[in-house]
Amino acid sequence: MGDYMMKDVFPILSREVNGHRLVYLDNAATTQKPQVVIDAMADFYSTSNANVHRAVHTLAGEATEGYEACRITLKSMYNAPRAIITSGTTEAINLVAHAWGRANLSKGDVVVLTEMEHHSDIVPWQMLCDSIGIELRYVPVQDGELDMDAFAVSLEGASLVCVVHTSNVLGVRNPVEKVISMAKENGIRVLLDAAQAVPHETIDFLELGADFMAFSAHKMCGPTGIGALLVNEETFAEMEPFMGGGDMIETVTLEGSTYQSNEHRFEAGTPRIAEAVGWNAALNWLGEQDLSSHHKRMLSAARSVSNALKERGITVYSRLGDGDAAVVSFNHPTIHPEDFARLLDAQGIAVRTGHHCAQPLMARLGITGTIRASFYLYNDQDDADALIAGVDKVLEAMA
Amino acid sequence: MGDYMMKDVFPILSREVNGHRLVYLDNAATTQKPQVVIDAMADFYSTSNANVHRAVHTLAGEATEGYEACRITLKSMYNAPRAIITSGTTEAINLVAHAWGRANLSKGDVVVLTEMEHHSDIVPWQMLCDSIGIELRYVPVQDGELDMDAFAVSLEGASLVCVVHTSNVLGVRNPVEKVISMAKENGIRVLLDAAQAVPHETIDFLELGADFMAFSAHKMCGPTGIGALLVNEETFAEMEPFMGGGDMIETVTLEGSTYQSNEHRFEAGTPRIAEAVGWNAALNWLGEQDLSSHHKRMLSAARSVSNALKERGITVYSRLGDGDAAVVSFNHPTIHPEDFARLLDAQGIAVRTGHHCAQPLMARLGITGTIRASFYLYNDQDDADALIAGVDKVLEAMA
Amino acid sequence: MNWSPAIQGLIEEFQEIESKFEKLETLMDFADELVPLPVEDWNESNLVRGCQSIAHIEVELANDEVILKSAADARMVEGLQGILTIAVNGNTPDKVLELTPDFAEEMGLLNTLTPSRSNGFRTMFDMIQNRVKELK
Amino acid sequence: MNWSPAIQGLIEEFQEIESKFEKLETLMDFADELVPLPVEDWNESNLVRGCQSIAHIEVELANDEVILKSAADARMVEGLQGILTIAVNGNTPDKVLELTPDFAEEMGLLNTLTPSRSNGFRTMFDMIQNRVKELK
Ligand SMILES: Cc1ncc(COP(=O)(O)O)c(C=O)c1O
Ligand SMILES: Cc1ncc(COP(=O)(O)O)c(C=O)c1O
Repeated sequence: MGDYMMKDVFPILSREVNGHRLVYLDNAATTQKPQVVIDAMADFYSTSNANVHRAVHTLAGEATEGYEACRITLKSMYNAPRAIITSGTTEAINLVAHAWGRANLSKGDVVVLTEMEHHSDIVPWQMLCDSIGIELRYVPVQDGELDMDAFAVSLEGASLVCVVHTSNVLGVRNPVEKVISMAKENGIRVLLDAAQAVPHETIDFLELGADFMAFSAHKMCGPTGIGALLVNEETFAEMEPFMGGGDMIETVTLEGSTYQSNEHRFEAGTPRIAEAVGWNAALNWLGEQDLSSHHKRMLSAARSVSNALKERGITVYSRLGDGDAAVVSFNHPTIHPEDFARLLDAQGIAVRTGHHCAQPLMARLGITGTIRASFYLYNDQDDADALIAGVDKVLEAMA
Repeated sequence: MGDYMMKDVFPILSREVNGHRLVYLDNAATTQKPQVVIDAMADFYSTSNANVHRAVHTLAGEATEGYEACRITLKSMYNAPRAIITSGTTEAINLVAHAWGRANLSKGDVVVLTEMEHHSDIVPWQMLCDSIGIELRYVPVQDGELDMDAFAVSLEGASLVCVVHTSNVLGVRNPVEKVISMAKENGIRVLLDAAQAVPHETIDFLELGADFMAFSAHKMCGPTGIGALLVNEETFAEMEPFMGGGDMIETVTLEGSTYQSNEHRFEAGTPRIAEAVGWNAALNWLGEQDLSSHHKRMLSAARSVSNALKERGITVYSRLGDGDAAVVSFNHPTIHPEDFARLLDAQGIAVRTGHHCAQPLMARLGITGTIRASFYLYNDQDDADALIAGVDKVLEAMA
Repeated sequence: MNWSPAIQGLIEEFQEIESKFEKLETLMDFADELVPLPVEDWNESNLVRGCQSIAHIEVELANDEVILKSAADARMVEGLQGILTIAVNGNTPDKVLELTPDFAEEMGLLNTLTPSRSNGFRTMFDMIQNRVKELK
Repeated sequence: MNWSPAIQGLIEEFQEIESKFEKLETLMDFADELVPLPVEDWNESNLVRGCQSIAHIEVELANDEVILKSAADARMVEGLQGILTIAVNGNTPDKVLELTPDFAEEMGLLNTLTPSRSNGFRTMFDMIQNRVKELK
């Protein structure tokens, strides 16, 4: 599929921003949606909308099938025994902290995190620490990479390792295969934050061997408000219900309740029905793309940006290795990131600034924030060139 | 607005089901969406989609405004100091149990519930009971109404009263004004489950005087996957963060985190952005409707159904008083509810069967389920007549 | 697959019906075909799980012939049981084990039922084959 | 509202600019107009809260004239401070209290900034008026 065709598939990319064609390079925050996804949701609301489960009428049957089809796709696409539908990565990780953590960890038990984690994979563990007194160990980051020696040491007596597959700040793909095998050798459970991974590669969950894997639909062409937690059977059996109500029960009496035994056990209340329909469309659409050839193109575009920035005396924090995501995090020595980004926006170029919900990593890098340009499969060299030209215009204006 | 025009506004109502015009009477489970709501979401994804907050570029600014506009509408429409956006009623009540309950209740503290509660307002409290040993007291239901004498007795030493404003099974509107004033006289906090109330009446939250009010968008013409918890300032100040990650923090260090002080404190992770845009459109659309005249029409249609059913020897559990919702719960002495509902579905008529997530109420009524026909503002006497004719056809077939 | 004449007859009978209402009426007519399982024989092990209504099925072998006995509180579930009875009763265990539940698909029966009900059909079908395997 | 000639000048200057890029450039030019607040005077009480960049403002009164001193790490915030300086400095406390932040709206300035930045402008504006009230 040529790049021009790709731009036709995403209606927002035809939009003008401040009189310029939109150059959307904020994909690590959220991606745009292809027309098929937008249509799938609109069609659902226009033809099949109903509440799911325990349903006898036709619409309810269609809605239930639409909702469960998303789970079926998730399971088969990622080879996962269990797929719990959540509102996103953040809720998925909080679910692990509550449903697995509270049931299986107690005072003094060790959870290993890394300095590269997104806040969503730090704060739930800090909260659990405050509440039941687990111990948190952070694997340091050296030169933008996990310190694997320190990681090995941190495993001593640990119960759970939580690691980000691909960094949302640097694009670095961590050596997750190694991380998981080292943890597994020590009988330690592993949670993978795959929010930035699944948009770029299709992961075989069982083969990779993690116990939990969390990600969000909105970062992979799907709608907001939905995500998933993949779990293997053994670990699934160790989880206790988290939120209560709605379809997660089997029976409720005044004396107490019993719960469903499948994924519904963790999906309290009316689920994200239209969102599941939209996400399923996105997953199917992504499944038809050649992600690895897109990845090569994105990476080459990102590298051209990185090189151009460096030539202009700008600090680039991303290494952009072959397996890394096409994310370019940078800072100018004197221009404030917000000024920089706002002047890019005035040229129709959308990038993000700030700590990217990774303040510990910022602290390690000795900065408070970066400007981040992140590419996705509709971005091409034209976008990279537009960014470079935009940067030049900013540098000129600020000279 | 004439009823015919109303049917034009909701695209799904033009659909055929099993060769018949769709007669959708499963509104207590979820309502249909007007075209403006479907369009608002599709437009958002086609023109303004981006992640919110801490954003510098134009799309992110538009997305942030779209998301926050929903909160502004909620606050002004319901006169609420605080509106936390959740994934629905169920998550809102779980949020109260965790964010307020764990911080303010301890072993032996009493939470008063009623036998009329939806599972979503029972199970979270049973879980809290298991976890920290609070005591639960259930106010009994007599002849389909709350036993107010028992309620008065139950208040003794209680910390929190949780009550459903309008029953999803019976349509009964509880005397919430009285419930709240009695609780308040005793210095007790009140949580109102308004999931079935806000679709039918606009509630002045501050004037009513509850501390918490929970409801879902999907039951009031809005999208799935979003809902709200309204809170007054005093009680809001007593809440501790529940889920961690994303925008709910102010600072994160390896040693610990500080949290935002406004509603974002309770909205971890990328929020339900498109859903908020859709819900805002639904709230604005609902704001233009004359809810009380719709309510009168629905109630009159529901009463005609109720009378017809009774004439045919069918038991009706709903009383359909002037303030009640237009919900007709019934059972035939010999025909199984599922057979009944499936034969109605074969005629294009959508009703729900089962315990309606209210097993304790079923137990009190001495049954395991009902057939429930629930009306909403696009339903009219034609729909009621279609249901009565459908019932007659079922009775004939099963004779 | 080559269906037995009994099953082939079922498929043809259902395929002819266009209206869903009549399909369901016909389904309920088959309730008369089941061999009743008396209430006193209902137990946990013959309870059909995952079904929203109460249903029980029991399988016996007599003279190398399978006998399905069943009961349910909903007429349409009894109808499904009646159809299973026709498909199964009087056949040898081997014949029953060769059967696939696809015939219900061909009848156009499962898509007239909601997922939970059609799952119920599959659950009953699987229970029968498992029971037959045990008894063989 | 009838704006002072200084503010009226600002409004006209900005209204003329069509391109957003140039608007922002002009905004940054106004950074030169601020009266600097030396780093040693930065403290918690003059910190502008809710702003994503670091910003401080301090108000003094001399001869019944308001003097705004300010500092920020981002050039556009300095530009906002420069504009506030033009709007405020040299005026009497009463004149400053009469002012509304609508002039920034009329300049078409706030909608070129993101919500957080335009909130920053309002926060600074409110801080100035509150400080003036205290000093009066
Ligand atoms: C009275 C009542 N409370 C709570 C709920 C739960 O709402 P949701 O499933 O949207 O979380 C419902 C809807 O099923 C309800 O009717
Ligand atoms: C690596 C990583 N983890 C977690 C998250 C949180 O995802 P969400 O906000 O969708 O819950 C993000 C996205 O911001 C991310 O990039």
